[in-house]
Amino acid sequence: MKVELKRMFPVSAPAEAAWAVLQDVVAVASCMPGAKITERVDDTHYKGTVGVKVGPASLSFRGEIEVKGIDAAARTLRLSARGTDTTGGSAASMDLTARIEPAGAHACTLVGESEVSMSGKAAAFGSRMMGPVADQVLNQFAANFAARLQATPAQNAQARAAPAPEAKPLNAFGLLWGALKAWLRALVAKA
Amino acid sequence: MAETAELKEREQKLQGMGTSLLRKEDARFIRGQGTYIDDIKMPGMLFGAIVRSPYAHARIKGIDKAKALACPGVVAVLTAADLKPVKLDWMPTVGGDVQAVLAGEKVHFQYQEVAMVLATDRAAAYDGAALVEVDYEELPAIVDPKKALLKDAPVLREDIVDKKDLTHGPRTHPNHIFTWEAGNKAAADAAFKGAEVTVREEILNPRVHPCPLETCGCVASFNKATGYLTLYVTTQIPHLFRTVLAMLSGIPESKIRVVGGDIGGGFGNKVPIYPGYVVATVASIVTGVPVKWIESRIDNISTTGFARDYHCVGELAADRDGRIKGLRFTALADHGAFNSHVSATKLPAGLFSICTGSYAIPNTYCRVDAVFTNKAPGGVAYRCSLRVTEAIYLIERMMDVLAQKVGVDKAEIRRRNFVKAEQFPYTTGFGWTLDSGNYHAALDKVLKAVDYEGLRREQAAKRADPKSPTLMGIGISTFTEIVGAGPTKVCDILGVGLFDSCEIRVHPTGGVIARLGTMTQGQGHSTTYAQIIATELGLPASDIVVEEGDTDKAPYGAGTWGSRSTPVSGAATAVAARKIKDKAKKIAAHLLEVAEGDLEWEIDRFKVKGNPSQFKTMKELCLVSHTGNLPAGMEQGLNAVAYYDPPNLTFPFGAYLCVLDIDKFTGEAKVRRFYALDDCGTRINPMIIDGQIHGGLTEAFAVAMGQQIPFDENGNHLGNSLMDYFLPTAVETPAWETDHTVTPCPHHPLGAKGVAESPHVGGIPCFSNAVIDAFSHLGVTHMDMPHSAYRVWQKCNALGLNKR
Amino acid sequence: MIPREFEYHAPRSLPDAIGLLKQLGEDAKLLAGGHSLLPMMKLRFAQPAHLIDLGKIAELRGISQAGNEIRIGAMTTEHDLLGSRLLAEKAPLLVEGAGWIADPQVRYKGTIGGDISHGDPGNDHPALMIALDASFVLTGPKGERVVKADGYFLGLYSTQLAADEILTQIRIPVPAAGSGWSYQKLKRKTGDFATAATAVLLQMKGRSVARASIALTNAGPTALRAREAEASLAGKEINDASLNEAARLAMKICDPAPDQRGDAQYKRAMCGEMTRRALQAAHARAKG
Amino acid sequence: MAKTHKVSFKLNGKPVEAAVEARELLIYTLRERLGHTGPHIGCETTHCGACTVDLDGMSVKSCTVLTVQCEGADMTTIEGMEQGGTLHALQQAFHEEHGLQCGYCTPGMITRAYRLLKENPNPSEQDIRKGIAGNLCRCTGYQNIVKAVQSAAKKLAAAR
Repeated sequence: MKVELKRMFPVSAPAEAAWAVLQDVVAVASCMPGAKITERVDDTHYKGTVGVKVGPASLSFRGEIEVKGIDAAARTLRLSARGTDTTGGSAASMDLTARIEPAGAHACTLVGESEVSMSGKAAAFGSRMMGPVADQVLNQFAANFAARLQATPAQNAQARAAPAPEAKPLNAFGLLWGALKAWLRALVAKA
Repeated sequence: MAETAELKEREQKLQGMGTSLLRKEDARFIRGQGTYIDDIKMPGMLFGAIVRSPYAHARIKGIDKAKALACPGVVAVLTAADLKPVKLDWMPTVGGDVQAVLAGEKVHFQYQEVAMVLATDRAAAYDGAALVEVDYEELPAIVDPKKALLKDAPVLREDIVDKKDLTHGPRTHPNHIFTWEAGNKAAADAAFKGAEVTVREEILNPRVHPCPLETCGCVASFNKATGYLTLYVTTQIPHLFRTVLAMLSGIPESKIRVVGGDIGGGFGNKVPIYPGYVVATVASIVTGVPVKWIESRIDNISTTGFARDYHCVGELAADRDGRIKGLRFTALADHGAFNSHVSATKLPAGLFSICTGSYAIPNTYCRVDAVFTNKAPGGVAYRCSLRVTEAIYLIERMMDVLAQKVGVDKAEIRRRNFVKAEQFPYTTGFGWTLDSGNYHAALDKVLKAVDYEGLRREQAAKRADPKSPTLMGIGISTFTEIVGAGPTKVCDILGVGLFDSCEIRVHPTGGVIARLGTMTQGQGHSTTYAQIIATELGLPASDIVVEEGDTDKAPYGAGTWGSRSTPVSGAATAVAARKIKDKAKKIAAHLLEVAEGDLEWEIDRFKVKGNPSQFKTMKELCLVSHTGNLPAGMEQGLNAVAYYDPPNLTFPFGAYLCVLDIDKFTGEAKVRRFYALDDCGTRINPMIIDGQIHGGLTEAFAVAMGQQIPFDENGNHLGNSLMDYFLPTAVETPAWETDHTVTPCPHHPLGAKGVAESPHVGGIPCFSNAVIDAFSHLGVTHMDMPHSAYRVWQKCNALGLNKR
Repeated sequence: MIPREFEYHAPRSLPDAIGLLKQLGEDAKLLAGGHSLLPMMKLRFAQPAHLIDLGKIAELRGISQAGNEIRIGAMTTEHDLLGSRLLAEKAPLLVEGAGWIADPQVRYKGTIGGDISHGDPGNDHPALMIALDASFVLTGPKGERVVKADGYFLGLYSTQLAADEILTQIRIPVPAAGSGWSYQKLKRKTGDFATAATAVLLQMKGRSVARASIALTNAGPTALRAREAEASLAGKEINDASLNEAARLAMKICDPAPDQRGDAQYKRAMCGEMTRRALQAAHARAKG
Repeated sequence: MAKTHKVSFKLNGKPVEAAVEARELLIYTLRERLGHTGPHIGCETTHCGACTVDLDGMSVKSCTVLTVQCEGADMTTIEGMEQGGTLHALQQAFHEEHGLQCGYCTPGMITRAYRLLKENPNPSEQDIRKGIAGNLCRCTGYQNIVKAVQSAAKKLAAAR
């Protein structure tokens, strides 16, 4: 059960600035939809959680986030996350490639490519959701990234936690942050 | 006249063989008073929920029970590590392999059992199961059996990588299980070399599931004080189950009681011994309290008792008139992750060599190669005998392919190749001796009943009309089944022969209790067996009680599968009854003071030849047998037990015809008419036989038109709930027309053969042949099942039939 | 399979329900008929912390006519729709559509509001609502707002309904007298979602089409309105040529997700076929 | 232990009460708390209909109803079909027409047919097939079930 997607997002900042942020792995990892880094294993390996939510359906995955590579020349970052969901019935992996392409002096384009694949119950029942999920993953990543880029260091934390700006096409974002918050609360409840 | 009327009345009172006696078992079911496994509730009972793998192939790096154990209500979490000390993390299979009870190092198929969470109630067990954290490292999966034997294919079974032989001959590849052959290859090859006509077709029998409405489950109850284990379980084979459990656990077989209770349908799904049963049993032994495990529907379709997955190649050699000169059938069998395929020890590919069907075919050869893949194990016979559906589907499809090639009508090609009535008993090229049959008569009766010529004329007219929105297909299937396993010389499981048994006790007032080694799952055994005894002993069926399924009560038997109940246990019942009758006759002779030879049997009594006023009714003899007034030296009582080892299997047959109309624009196929003529020899209860045929045809319809367990390239199940898996409702199910001929079985004491599986085995090719026949004028020779609207539309689209 | 634990709330009035929804926020899910939500909860795909059962709010149930508008309470069941004389007379398309939903047991519990709010493109009401030019009354803390069905559905499980709102009523303008109607649904078996389905409402003027409404089920992330197909029929007679063109234009907007029902090509083709058949059936019923 | 709700309703004419978690499905309350094991469980996706009961005049799948939703309800299960020692016409007809084999779907099937005949006392074969389409049977192929419902309908009509 695989879905591949490619999307471009205009970013109102110079390519260099964007690339600078893109190399801040922890920050970028936290731009992964509903992702949260819970433990740093080494420079390129992190343990964390990823929440995906589509309408009434929500899955929270527990697993590893790996930085597959940083290519300064091509201003490209490759991340992957994989794990099993917190009810054990499903598993998912998500590969995400983010590239910065200059678009004039003060703007650039964030090119995102994602491949989401599901195993287990989610594959049997969630096939219809795969497209939308991959779609949301990218939109969410872009929105978080933009928010992260605009935010001053002081605002970072807040920027990361706050829902992305209201606008129709961004409708799905709220759901994703909802999922992450719900999941964190669930985590607390379990402990 | 008055006399014959009196005889009739006496006979009717018995409600014996040949009457449509209403079922004795209905009384509890229509009141909701059946006792199925999940209805059982015992004090202190724990509920077990199984943790399953989301991956089809992965290494288990670790299992963390902590969160689960902290969950309210959770009592324990069992993993392979817990079963290892008692050597129960693996169990032997009937196929000569071993199967993981709980996965230890690796999972080999999606939804494989990894752990069982035991809790005080169902909800808590599921909560706990969700909290068991398993750390997996995903591995590449093999889904396509054709790729299993490639040089660079990943090795699935590291645990047996050094095993050169899994009891069925040498293995040629780590993913290879066995290669089995039958017939004469040289002769077959020669026949093909010299043949005027040859045909070849690749034909798939896709992976399906019997999917009885009740899923599998058990309640295991181990009494620590007495060391006595009672297992209430959804099984079609209680006695064999007990034997296997004794072998596995080391508990003396005398201290194990297996109880089948009421079974909500089996269709083969409830023959194997599944990990869930074993873990629940271990759990009860460990905890000392009863443990219940009930499978969900998704688990059922995903992990227990799949069927088929035979990737076949059929080849026929014939002369230009379509008379077959040679047959070569091969199959690549996808056995999944472990070889726990249900089969008799000497028959690794079951009865696949029945694949000559109803035809007199010289120079025959068949071969089956079995391989491992990352799919669920436990291949069962889905409403058929071992691999018979696969075999008959292949020959019945190939007959149509041949007919098209030589340009002979599809009914005619069968007539030309049938074994003729006068040839019986007929021994096939593979060595099976077909007991009796009259294939020509059966087919001709069907063709006449449906006006076959008229149907072909209508079809021709439709084909000539380009504006016709539908395609008309006519399917024929003239199958021969092989049921009633089986003669112990051919058939055993784990060394136990497949005989069966019946014990009859007659009470002083004429009441009878009969106990058998079979296990009804809806076939109406309590009624059918009672009718046999009623006719044999002249005592009313209403006073005859039948018991099965409790190993402490019933004599040993191999259970109910492969339509073996009537052929084997029905025979045992007749033999046991006749022992009693012989003794009764001696008593009657003694009372009437005549020689046994002077007595003749009449419905319910022995009477003195030529002196009808002199007689003793069976009812009278029942009482006398419990007195002292008996022939010198005779013991009291009228009891007998019989163990019946059939001299041969039985070979029911039939002729089916299906007419359907295909919507060119949606691909939907609507069955217009289905006419099923069955010959199962002597008919014991016509009402029950018809019911079995309705059900079998409906399951055949489901398999042919919609059932399949689909996977993606990673071994993910894509259709394992009742949303996707096709169980037809009353709306989709066609109306069935049934008919019969009677050709008694010469070697069965009652002349009966067994019937429940014929409609499934014979029905599937009939639907397929009808669908493909609809396209045959366009050069189409084969389309694989299931013939869903989607797949049929793809054919219409490829042929440009749906252009507007 | 058993849902994860949750808190159950059964408000007796709409204001109470809205208050609860506001108070509990994203952790709460509304329970209508429950035949989409509860199965998801049993499989633990959905794990809400709170369920707000709308079943005890009488005012949300019922079918009535107000002026030239039919008003249906959101908690009205499919079974109620099937038994409604008013609908049979004024909006038979809705009755025909409801008859295609799931199976008898599900229709006793399943509600029109739940079916719409779920935002599942496989559900049948969204397309029926678009074809009937329906509007939805969404009630929240700030009061009511009325939105058109056409445009209400944003994506898979995503609609204009805000987190603190409840769909309370469906309003359907009474179709012009003599309108023809049809809902054609192709499915694998009873109880299945549509492989493809088309809802059509058709007004004829003499032999030519005065107005055609065409909406598609399960043909994309949401129910789709086949605008170009509708336009192509305006003023035309219903014949092979116009049907072919309408079907072609309907197929053009399809973006179906492949699944066990078929690949995108098949589903698209079936959308065309269902559109053609719905138009033919509606035409046969239309008077004008 | 999670919060439990006290729920009371009428079951086959008798008042009953059960203390259940909010998440408890009606089928489990009936089977495991109230000893009514007639309704069965055949799936978890609301397809098979084996769990069908009659709830306030509706045929419902009790695996998809929360017990807490049933406060004050009036419920009939297969166990309530027999009246004063006399089988319901449907029970009798299922027996006489051989409308059952393994018996697992039978309670749900009869309970569903009960409501069907109340709403449509004189159904055609198609009415019956559509009317029981929410109940799966793996044994009978439905043919004798349809016959049974037809014959019960006749008997009930004659009795009116």
